[in-house]
Amino acid sequence: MQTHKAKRVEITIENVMESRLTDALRKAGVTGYSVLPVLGGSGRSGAWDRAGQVSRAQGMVQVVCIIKPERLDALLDAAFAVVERHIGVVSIVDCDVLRAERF
Amino acid sequence: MQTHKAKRVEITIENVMESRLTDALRKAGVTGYSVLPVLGGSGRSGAWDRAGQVSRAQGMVQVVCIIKPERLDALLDAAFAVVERHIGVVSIVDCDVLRAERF
Amino acid sequence: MQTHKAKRVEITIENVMESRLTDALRKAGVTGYSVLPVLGGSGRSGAWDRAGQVSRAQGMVQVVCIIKPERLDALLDAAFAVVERHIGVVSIVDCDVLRAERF
Amino acid sequence: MSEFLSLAGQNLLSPIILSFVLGLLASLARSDLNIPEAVAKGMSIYLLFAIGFKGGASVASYGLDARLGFTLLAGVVLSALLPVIAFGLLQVMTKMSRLDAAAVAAHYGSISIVTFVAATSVLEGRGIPSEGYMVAVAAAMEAPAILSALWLISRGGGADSKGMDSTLMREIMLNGSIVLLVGAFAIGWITGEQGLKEISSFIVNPFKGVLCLFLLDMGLVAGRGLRGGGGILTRGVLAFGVVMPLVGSLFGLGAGLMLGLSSGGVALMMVLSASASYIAVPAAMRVALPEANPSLYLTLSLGVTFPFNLTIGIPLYVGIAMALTGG
Amino acid sequence: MSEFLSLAGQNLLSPIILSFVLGLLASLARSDLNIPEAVAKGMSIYLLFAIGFKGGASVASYGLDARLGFTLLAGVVLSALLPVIAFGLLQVMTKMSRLDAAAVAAHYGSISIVTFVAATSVLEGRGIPSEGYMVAVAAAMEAPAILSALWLISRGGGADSKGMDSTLMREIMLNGSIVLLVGAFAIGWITGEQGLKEISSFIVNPFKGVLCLFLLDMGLVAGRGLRGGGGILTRGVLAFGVVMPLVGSLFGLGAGLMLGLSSGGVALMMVLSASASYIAVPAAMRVALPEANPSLYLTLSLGVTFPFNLTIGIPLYVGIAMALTGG
Amino acid sequence: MSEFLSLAGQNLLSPIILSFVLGLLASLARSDLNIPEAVAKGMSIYLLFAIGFKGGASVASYGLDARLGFTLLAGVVLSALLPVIAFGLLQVMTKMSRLDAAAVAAHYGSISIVTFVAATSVLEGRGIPSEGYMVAVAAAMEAPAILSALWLISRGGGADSKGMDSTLMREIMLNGSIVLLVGAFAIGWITGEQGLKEISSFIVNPFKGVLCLFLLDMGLVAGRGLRGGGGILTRGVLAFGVVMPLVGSLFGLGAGLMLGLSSGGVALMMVLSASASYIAVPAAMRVALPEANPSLYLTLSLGVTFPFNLTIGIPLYVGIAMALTGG
Ligand SMILES: Nc1ncnc2c1ncn2[C@@H]1O[C@H](COP(=O)(O)O)[C@@H](O)[C@H]1O
Ligand SMILES: Nc1ncnc2c1ncn2[C@@H]1O[C@H](COP(=O)(O)O)[C@@H](O)[C@H]1O
Ligand SMILES: Nc1ncnc2c1ncn2[C@@H]1O[C@H](COP(=O)(O)O)[C@@H](O)[C@H]1O
Ligand code: NA
Ligand code: NA
Ligand code: NA
Repeated sequence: MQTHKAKRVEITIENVMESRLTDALRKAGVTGYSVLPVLGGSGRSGAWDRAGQVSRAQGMVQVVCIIKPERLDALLDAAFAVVERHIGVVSIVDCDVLRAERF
Repeated sequence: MQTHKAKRVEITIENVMESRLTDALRKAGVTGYSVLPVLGGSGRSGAWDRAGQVSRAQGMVQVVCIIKPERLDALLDAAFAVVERHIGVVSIVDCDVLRAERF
Repeated sequence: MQTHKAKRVEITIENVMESRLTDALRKAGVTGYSVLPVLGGSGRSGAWDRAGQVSRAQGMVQVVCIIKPERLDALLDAAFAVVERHIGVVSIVDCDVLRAERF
Repeated sequence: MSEFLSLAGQNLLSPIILSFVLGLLASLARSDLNIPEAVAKGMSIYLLFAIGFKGGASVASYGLDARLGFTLLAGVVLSALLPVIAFGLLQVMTKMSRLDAAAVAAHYGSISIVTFVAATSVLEGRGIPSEGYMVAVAAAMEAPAILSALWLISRGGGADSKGMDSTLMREIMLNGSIVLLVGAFAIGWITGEQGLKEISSFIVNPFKGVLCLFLLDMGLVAGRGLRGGGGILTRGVLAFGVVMPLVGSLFGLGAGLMLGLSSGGVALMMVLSASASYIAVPAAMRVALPEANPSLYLTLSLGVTFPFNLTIGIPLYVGIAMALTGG
Repeated sequence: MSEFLSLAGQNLLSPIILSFVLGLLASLARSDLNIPEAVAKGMSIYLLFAIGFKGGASVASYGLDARLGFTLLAGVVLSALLPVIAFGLLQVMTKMSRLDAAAVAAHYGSISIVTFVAATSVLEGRGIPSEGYMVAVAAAMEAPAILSALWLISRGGGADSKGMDSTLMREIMLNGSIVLLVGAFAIGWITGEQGLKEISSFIVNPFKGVLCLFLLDMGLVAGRGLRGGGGILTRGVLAFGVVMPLVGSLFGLGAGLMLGLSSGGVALMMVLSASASYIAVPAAMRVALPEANPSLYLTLSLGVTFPFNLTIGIPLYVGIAMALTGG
Repeated sequence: MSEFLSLAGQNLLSPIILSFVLGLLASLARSDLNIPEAVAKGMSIYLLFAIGFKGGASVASYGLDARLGFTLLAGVVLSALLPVIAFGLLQVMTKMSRLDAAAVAAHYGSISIVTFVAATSVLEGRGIPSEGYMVAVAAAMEAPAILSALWLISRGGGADSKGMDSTLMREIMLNGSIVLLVGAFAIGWITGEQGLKEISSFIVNPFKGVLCLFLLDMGLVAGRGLRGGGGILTRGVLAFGVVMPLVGSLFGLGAGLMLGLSSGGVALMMVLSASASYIAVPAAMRVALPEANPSLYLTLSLGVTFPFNLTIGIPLYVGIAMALTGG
């Protein structure tokens, strides 16, 4: 089956920043993304888990974007501007996709 | 630690198609997969989020299959037949796995 | 944008083993991880889904760790010791990360 | 007329409608107020169980009307017929593609159980009795519309439709809300007054309050739909969303009168015919007609017809039914 | 006998049992009806809190029986003893491996709190009083069976078992349902009649209705288990799932009579001994005996013994307890 | 004094407080007891809806006090003023950075609606009436404190703060709990006594029971916070968490007396001023002051001040209000 090279970017970020991130992505020309829930985790700012939340102040989500390789830099610039001062993680993986016209 | 080459295929697809996809995968000889929830996203057919659902008509899930490289084509054919006319995204990543006998 | 090589390890494991795994990871010097929910799946031990759970005995989660390549072996040893006798899947992907000082 | 106006006014200022309006305004103003999916689903399970059970218990108390069979049949026929009429109207009133028109039409043949529940609650508030088996009629009306719409498409050259397969058929006939409604109806029927007494402080007393919170959520969802899909509503499409329930209600009225139902029963038959599905049918359409535009049918059904029925439709249908049956 | 039959019939046609049957049928027919995990968990928290609180409040009202200590002790002994008997029966009646047999045995020493709750509700419906502290006995019987089963395995060469470590021990002793049950019992005891009055329209009135919806979910889950794991049920295994609760109930009967409990208390002691865990024990088994087959013990406990106790067991145990205590 | 002690004792032994204590103990003992996020959110929606509705209905019954406007204004002023005082106290009592101090200060100007709800329930239990519009005052006090804290930071050189943008402003003013509280208040006001009657078996009767389960969850969360963030609590920080609510309550007392509120109204004004936010403000702080340490303000607000107010604060404030108003 015909596949095409692409990049898969996964950004783990606080709930409260989600809409700010996706707005920035959209402005940077990202045409698609999915948001996955995160139940808990641990990092430099300590451990947390969703069961411990009364407020939505602490939860995180994972935003996944699959994009054409040539758009990676624009995306990373946009993402970095949002996550810069916040906790969170950005990782990039090489992938192949079906139906490249969608990206 | 001994690792083995494999492929990690992630298929983001509508809720209503989940069982059709996993049935097709099983028929294509895929021995294992996991299903992850998706909270929301955006694509050519617009933006959506789970909080906006009264019906299960719009939600999506992500089906993840780790398989031996030689089985990739059979899997993609099966997956493509299901997603073809539907919204959704298929991506493939090279990975290494422990315990190769499981795949 | 400046990126750095890293490894992304995803461990799908039973709920009941989650804290045992993350304890082991922390002892192995892993400084960060995220936990994602899994809704269902299928493998050698049959199919399951979250809707079918009265008890938490069967559910699974996916623990994701992004680490420096040189720490991979320590992580895999630790993870393997926990998952060894349990059902579950471990996969490793090469990735690039922003803000390498965090890993 | 003045009676209708007073009923309409009273209806508009009930906690139920105001909760819906609150949700609508909150989401139009882009507040982050939202009800977790699991809680909304839990409330809908509660409402289906309660309304089904009460219907069954009422049949157990008042005995089975010989009309039940005919009423069920009338429901099935209406559900199959109304999509054809909706399809015709859509082709006249809008520029929708045949595919989109068929998908929308399916929704209007089927029913919205929350609209039905809200109508029951209005009837109860006014002390108007109705046939307990109307909930069974509601269940019977969920599915036929889907088959009817798929037939409309296949008639015009099946290339568009993935058609109906046995898996989809089972999914439609055994979808959760049908099974729960019919099952609870059966339980209510079997256990009767005694059963109702045992659990009435769960399914009767707090019912209206739960309905308020559920409608708050419906308002939130409808508002989000309008915000996202509002652009899709051309004047013709919008007009359809208001005209079709009125047309449907007339068919319901005709059926109800011919069957000789009580005033309440006629009103409910009108409500069922006037209401549009937003659960079972959208899901079926995603499988069977994946190329049809979901924001079209969801926005119409949830964002236009549902609020119309809730605010203006229900008091209107009840008023007409009362007037024509002398109830 | 005829009294038992009437009681059994009445029980079978109660909303509670019928809700369970509805869930069972829906999932056997592969309907997509399902109750969100969070809602099911919410209902189980409600039930545990309510039953614990009411037990405590009743102890506050009627005073503490000198028998409490002995009854708790009897519960612990039964919980530790029954796995040994179950293990023996399994080796005679089935071809299970020692490992699987031990894992299954652990479930039958421990208890199912929903079975207990359903029994309480039957007793209440018939106006039969019981000792309020029986909920504390239920809590005490959750854990010992696990230790007993692990001992059975380690005796036969510990290679199979990961054994018990302190983390697992804490997880078992402080598992959520034990803590909530005992905690609510304590709150009910401390706040007594006054506390109960304050919150009775939450924990007393709607109780039975919530139980219906919860059992609907149990039916759905049991049905899914049978669909997936039904193949595992050989004739011997199936027979064990019915015989073991009867055997257990006899031990409970003996203990209850020796302790001189009330008729209701004896019946509950029988129910506790007859019921099999499906929450605490499966989780512990996944950690301690990961190689044991979970679909074996879950299918048996949830798909066979639970429905058996719910439908036939409870009226039988109540009938016997009444007959033998002259209650 | 002895009256206060008896009130305090009575309060400490109520099901509400004991449920909180149960949650706290369970999580300190690392039990896995937990209430699903969706269920907790559902309960908080229920509580906000109910308390808002009842407040509005009470305004509809007893008429609008001319004082409403002034009381709202006083609430806004207190919310803006208290962070400045808290900031000063923090700089004297602790070694916190200016950034952390401002973030903490914002929490203490804003309010905790659960503390308010618990206080209402104590007042009701003792038959002390209060102004229905106090829930509107609660809503008005949520946001100003945030602006005040951001001003404190920007004054000291804005580099630390991302400041306030229009998105954040909208998020704060239209956050779900404000919208729901105010909306339900409006619905209660519009539908009045009749509306309340229709849904009182949902929002009045089970209210206290739901509050128990909600506080159980708050106890679990507070306990987890203390386990994780307890190390952060130096003696000075801990002292602030107890002193600040007392200071706040005095300002509330002054305002309440000046406004001439009823005894119950004065007590609620004290409670609002004494309580610290744990929902709206933490979320705003994560956006506006991302470098401030969240475990500091969450641990203080939820782990120290909330339990303090719940157990000691509320009876104290009620006692003082009663004494000084001769209520
Ligand atoms: N190395 C990592 N791998 C995966 N997730 C991480 C990693 N580091 C941090 N995270 C996630 O990001 C959150 C915040 O991390 P931090 O900014 O380091 O406190 C953590 O709670 C995790 O959920
Ligand atoms: N480039 C992408 N990266 C990640 N997820 C995507 C992407 N494009 C689409 N999706 C997901 O697939 C759904 C449907 O996409 P579409 O078919 O483009 O409307 C979206 O709502 C997203 O959840
Ligand atoms: N090849 C695979 N790809 C993705 N997930 C898998 C795979 N195999 C197993 N899993 C997940 O791991 C669980 C247990 O697998 P198993 O140990 O094979 O029964 C399954 O239910 C899936 O959720
Ligand atoms: Na209709
Ligand atoms: Na037992
Ligand atoms: Na305050």
